[in-house]
Amino acid sequence: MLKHYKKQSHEIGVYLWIWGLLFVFSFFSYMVDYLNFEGTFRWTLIVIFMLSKAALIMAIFMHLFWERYAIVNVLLWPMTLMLLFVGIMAAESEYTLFTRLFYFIAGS
Amino acid sequence: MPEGDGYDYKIEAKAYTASSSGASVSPAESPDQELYHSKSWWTTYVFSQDAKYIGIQYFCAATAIAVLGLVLSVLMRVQLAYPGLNVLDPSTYYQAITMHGMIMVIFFLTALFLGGFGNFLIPLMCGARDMVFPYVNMMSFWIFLLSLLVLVASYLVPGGPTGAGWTLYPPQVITAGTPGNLWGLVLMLVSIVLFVVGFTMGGLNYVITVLQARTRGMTLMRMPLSVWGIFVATIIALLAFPALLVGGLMLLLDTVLGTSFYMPAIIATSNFGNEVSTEGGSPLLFQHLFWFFGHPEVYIVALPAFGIVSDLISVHARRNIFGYRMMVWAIIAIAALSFIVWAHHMYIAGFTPWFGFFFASTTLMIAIPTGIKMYNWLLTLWRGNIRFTVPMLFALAFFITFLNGGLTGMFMGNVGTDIALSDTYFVVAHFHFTIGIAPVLVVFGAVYHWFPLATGRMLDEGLGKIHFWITFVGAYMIYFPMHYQGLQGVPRRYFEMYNSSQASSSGLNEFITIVTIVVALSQLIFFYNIINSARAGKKAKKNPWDANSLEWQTPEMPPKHGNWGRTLPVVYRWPYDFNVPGASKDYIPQNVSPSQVRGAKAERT
Amino acid sequence: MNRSTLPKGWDGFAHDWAADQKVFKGMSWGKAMMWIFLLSDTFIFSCLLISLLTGRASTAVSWPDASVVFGLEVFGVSVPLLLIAIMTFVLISSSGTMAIAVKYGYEKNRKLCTIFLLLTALCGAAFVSMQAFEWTKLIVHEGVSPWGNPFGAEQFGAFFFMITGFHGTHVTIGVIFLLIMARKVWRGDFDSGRRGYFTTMKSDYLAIEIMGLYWHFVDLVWVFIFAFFYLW
Amino acid sequence: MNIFVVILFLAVVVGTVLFHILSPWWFTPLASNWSSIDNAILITFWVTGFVFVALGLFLVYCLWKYQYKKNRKVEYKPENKSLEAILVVVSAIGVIALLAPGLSVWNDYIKVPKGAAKVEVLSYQWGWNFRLPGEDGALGKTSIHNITDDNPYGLDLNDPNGKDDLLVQDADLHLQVGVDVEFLLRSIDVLHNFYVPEFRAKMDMVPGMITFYWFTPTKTGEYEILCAELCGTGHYAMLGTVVVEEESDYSNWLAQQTSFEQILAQNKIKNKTIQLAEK
Repeated sequence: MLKHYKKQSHEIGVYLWIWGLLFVFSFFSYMVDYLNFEGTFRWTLIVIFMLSKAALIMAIFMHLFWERYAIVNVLLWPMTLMLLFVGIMAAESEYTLFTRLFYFIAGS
Repeated sequence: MPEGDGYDYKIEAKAYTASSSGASVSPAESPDQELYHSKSWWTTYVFSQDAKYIGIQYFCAATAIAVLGLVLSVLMRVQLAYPGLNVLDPSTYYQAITMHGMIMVIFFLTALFLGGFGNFLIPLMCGARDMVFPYVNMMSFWIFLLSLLVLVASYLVPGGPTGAGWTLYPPQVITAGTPGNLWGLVLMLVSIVLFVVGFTMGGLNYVITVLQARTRGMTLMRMPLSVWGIFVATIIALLAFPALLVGGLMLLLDTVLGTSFYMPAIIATSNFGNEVSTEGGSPLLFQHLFWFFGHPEVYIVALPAFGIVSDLISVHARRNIFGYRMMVWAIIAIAALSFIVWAHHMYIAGFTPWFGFFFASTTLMIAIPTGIKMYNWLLTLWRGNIRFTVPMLFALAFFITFLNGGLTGMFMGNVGTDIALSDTYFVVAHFHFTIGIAPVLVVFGAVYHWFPLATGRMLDEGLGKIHFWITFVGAYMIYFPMHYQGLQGVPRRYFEMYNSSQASSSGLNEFITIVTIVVALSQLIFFYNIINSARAGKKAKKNPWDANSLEWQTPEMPPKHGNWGRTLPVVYRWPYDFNVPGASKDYIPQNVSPSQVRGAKAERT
Repeated sequence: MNRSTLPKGWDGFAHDWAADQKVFKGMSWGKAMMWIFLLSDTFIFSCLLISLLTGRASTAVSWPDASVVFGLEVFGVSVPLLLIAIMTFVLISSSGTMAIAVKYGYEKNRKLCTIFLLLTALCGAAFVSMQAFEWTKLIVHEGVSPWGNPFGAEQFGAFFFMITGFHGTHVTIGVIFLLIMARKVWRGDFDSGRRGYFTTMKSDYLAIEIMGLYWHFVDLVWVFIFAFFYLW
Repeated sequence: MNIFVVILFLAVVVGTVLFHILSPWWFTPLASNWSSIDNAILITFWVTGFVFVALGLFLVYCLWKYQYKKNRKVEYKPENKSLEAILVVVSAIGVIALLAPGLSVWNDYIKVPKGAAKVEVLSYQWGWNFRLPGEDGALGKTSIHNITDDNPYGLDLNDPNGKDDLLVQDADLHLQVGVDVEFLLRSIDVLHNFYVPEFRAKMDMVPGMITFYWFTPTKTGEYEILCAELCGTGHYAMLGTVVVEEESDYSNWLAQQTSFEQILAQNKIKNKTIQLAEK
């Protein structure tokens, strides 16, 4: 058990570094809004910063980087189901909106 | 019938020493589990932290609520066949279908298989002393019980329970044309939320016990298929219930706060008696969330049944389960596929047209792993030595029922054929065969099989056979003809059985009702058998069915708190070593080391 | 079990799943349970965000501009999303202090562990207070309610209150448990193995790590809410 | 005793097949172009029926042949990879055989033929109304917020397409035999489903959006419209009729229908009379 503790314990510097990086990424994503980027460019930036932050938190703060593949795979694969759900619902809402705009007076 | 207890639990101690000298069994990775030993009657029998007791508590509570579900179904059938008796009016009829569906699918079968059998079997079959967090496990049951009380309470509030069908589709569920659209609905949703919370507490226990608390030598590929079924079903549940929780939460807000998550602008009266003033919501969102939960839910009920029936067939046919690896992979494949097929419940719900191709293809793919399971059960029977015990009879009945129900699934899952058949009695027949009758038959088989382990006494075999004949034949006669009503186009959820010059099923309709009453009454035999045998049944000897899996190898029967006495068992083989060439008995329990059965040429251990 | 002798990478993956006793080698029951719970909870938040996506993309009514609605006036200058930005930084800081608290938990450093747990709880409480302020401002001053708002689609308010409310509940529960943990650490429960009140099981420093997972998860969810609700 | 069990399972398998063959309960006579749906169902019956009989009879054979005997030699064979592979492949072929007709039906189902006549079905708790496009062949846009006593369908007063729309405020629709019809399904309150068993086709109507399907009525006669999606306590009574008739009868019926413009004019007169009376 003691060995386990030692292995999971890292220099405090690692956490401070990541802390700093998270601040930077948050600042960037805030700037995306502040500078009023629009369209695909805005979306690419938002998603990139979001995923980088998520990856840093999971990998370093939650120690997934040091965990064995057995748990890492269990945690990440189910997310593909959610991605599929997102895709389906994106198509579905687009279709719903289409019928609304096509058949109804817009705005109702 | 089996004779003599061939294997002594004391062997375990020897095996322990044998293994510590040899290198075949790895050393224990975690210290022995510390348990809370009860000090009073209350903590022993009521607020018990022993998974076996919790399992039995789950079983009793779920069965009790199922009796309500059964009574409701009889009332509905009587109303359909004999409308002149006026046992129900449209409101109470729709409330009955709603409560019947919700109770049977979630509060009965899900709770029974995962909470009941999961708690009872997982620690015993994995060689654990208990679930990993017994206190949380206990809380799980009490929250479940609370959710049942809330559900039943909806019969006492103004307006009665909700009558929107168990699918609870908005906007209907909220508007004034539906009974119980305020209090009944709120209580239903609260009850569901409580159920999900309680289930999550239990479900985490089942999963972690299987993953992290198996005994030495118990690899995943040496687990009985019952554990596999329950384990995978629990994982599905942990990932599917969130969708129901979120869907239910938003419905709750739509109901009490008047939000527009699912509510477009409509012309209707709301549950508070004023005009509905909502705007822009999408009813389809609820349907997607509901079925993202709802389809996996089908397998939450079916997979434990698959697992348990595999064990019943193998033990009572005295033959190893055929294609164990394939059986495991089939369970996993079904579980994974179950998450990408949900919209096949919505073929005619007005979704994006191309979804039909995608969801029909994924849906029919499920037929392949399911087919594998059917073949392998047959191939297990083939060249076996079949004992026609009561558990075996129920397992066989499950096979034929599920075969039929699974094949009618090919009509429902395929988009082109579903157009004509959905929302007719064909659907009613199909899902009652697959997640109604078939799992319940497995429950009966499992009760007859494991009753000795829980009570130390055998259930009466004669009564069991009478119960089997009436239940199986009756249930088959109830639901099989319904398919043909569906072909005629008779819609489901009609307060009056639809009849026209083109489609008339009078006669058949009354017949189904009469059989329903007989089958419902015959369950009294089962309850009588349980109560009577628990008190005064024949004493069971240890391992009465000559089974291999660990639950029968405990030092005492019924097993005490902590299950295994001083030392945990060590596992050397899979649980299906029946009739191994060269062995002296026709079965070799999992905790018998190779050195104790030197002659046995086991292929797969 | 000595983890260093186990095979690593994909070999380790195959080895662990084929092994007996434990799939997650060297992982305590509690930690494994927290991970699986978080997986389930991820599905809850994903479903919430997917509902937001559907609700927003399928309504024909225009969606309010988040950066205006959540803007603050500072010295007469209106700054978009100012409060949200501060909240984000506070929550990230709490994640940083939590990570350090977990580190001192590993090292069984009673004093520093307590201090950082308390710092984390403080940040969490600050976050919830700011959220309460934001809610009040929206409800009282801007007239945003779950069933309507002056800016556009009704679903805006509904999703806002539901998603941030659900997340805020998580944070609040986290703060309560952080305080309980801090007290336990300070009292030395984890060093003496004192038994818990409800479960009567021995306390262990592993609890700090489990608490940490939960807290980082709450932060993780905020990252997604920030991107999808406020920046979209 | 065991033999009774074997007979029971044999009886179940044989009885199932006999019931299927002898059943007097069957499809209603088809009255639309969707024979492909019936055919897909029949193909599925053949394939699944074959599987059911094959597996069922094999089960009965096993039960009869391998009843418990004390010294029976039991095969010990954990798996047989080639046999399992063959079974997987055979099942996959069966699945494809079933999937193909189903998908092809759906492909037709969602592709409305060009020039199909449009009919809007307007459903409410618990009844049916219809709207036909009039001479211009186009339906006017609507909004639920426009619905009033004077404008029961909520038509857009500024949309020229809506002026000549024929409003059938009655659960009685007539269709011309042999003409493709596209149904645009609309609900003003809760989910409903426009279903006529003889046409086979059905689709939910979802408030807040428009769903659709199409068919060609092929047989004259009077058919019953059913609601096939639970919509409240009156669900079972939400019936209507659709009459399929020859061109001449159809045009007679069409001539009796009133257009939106006429209704507006009538309402104007009516409202004026009311106002005068009130004065």
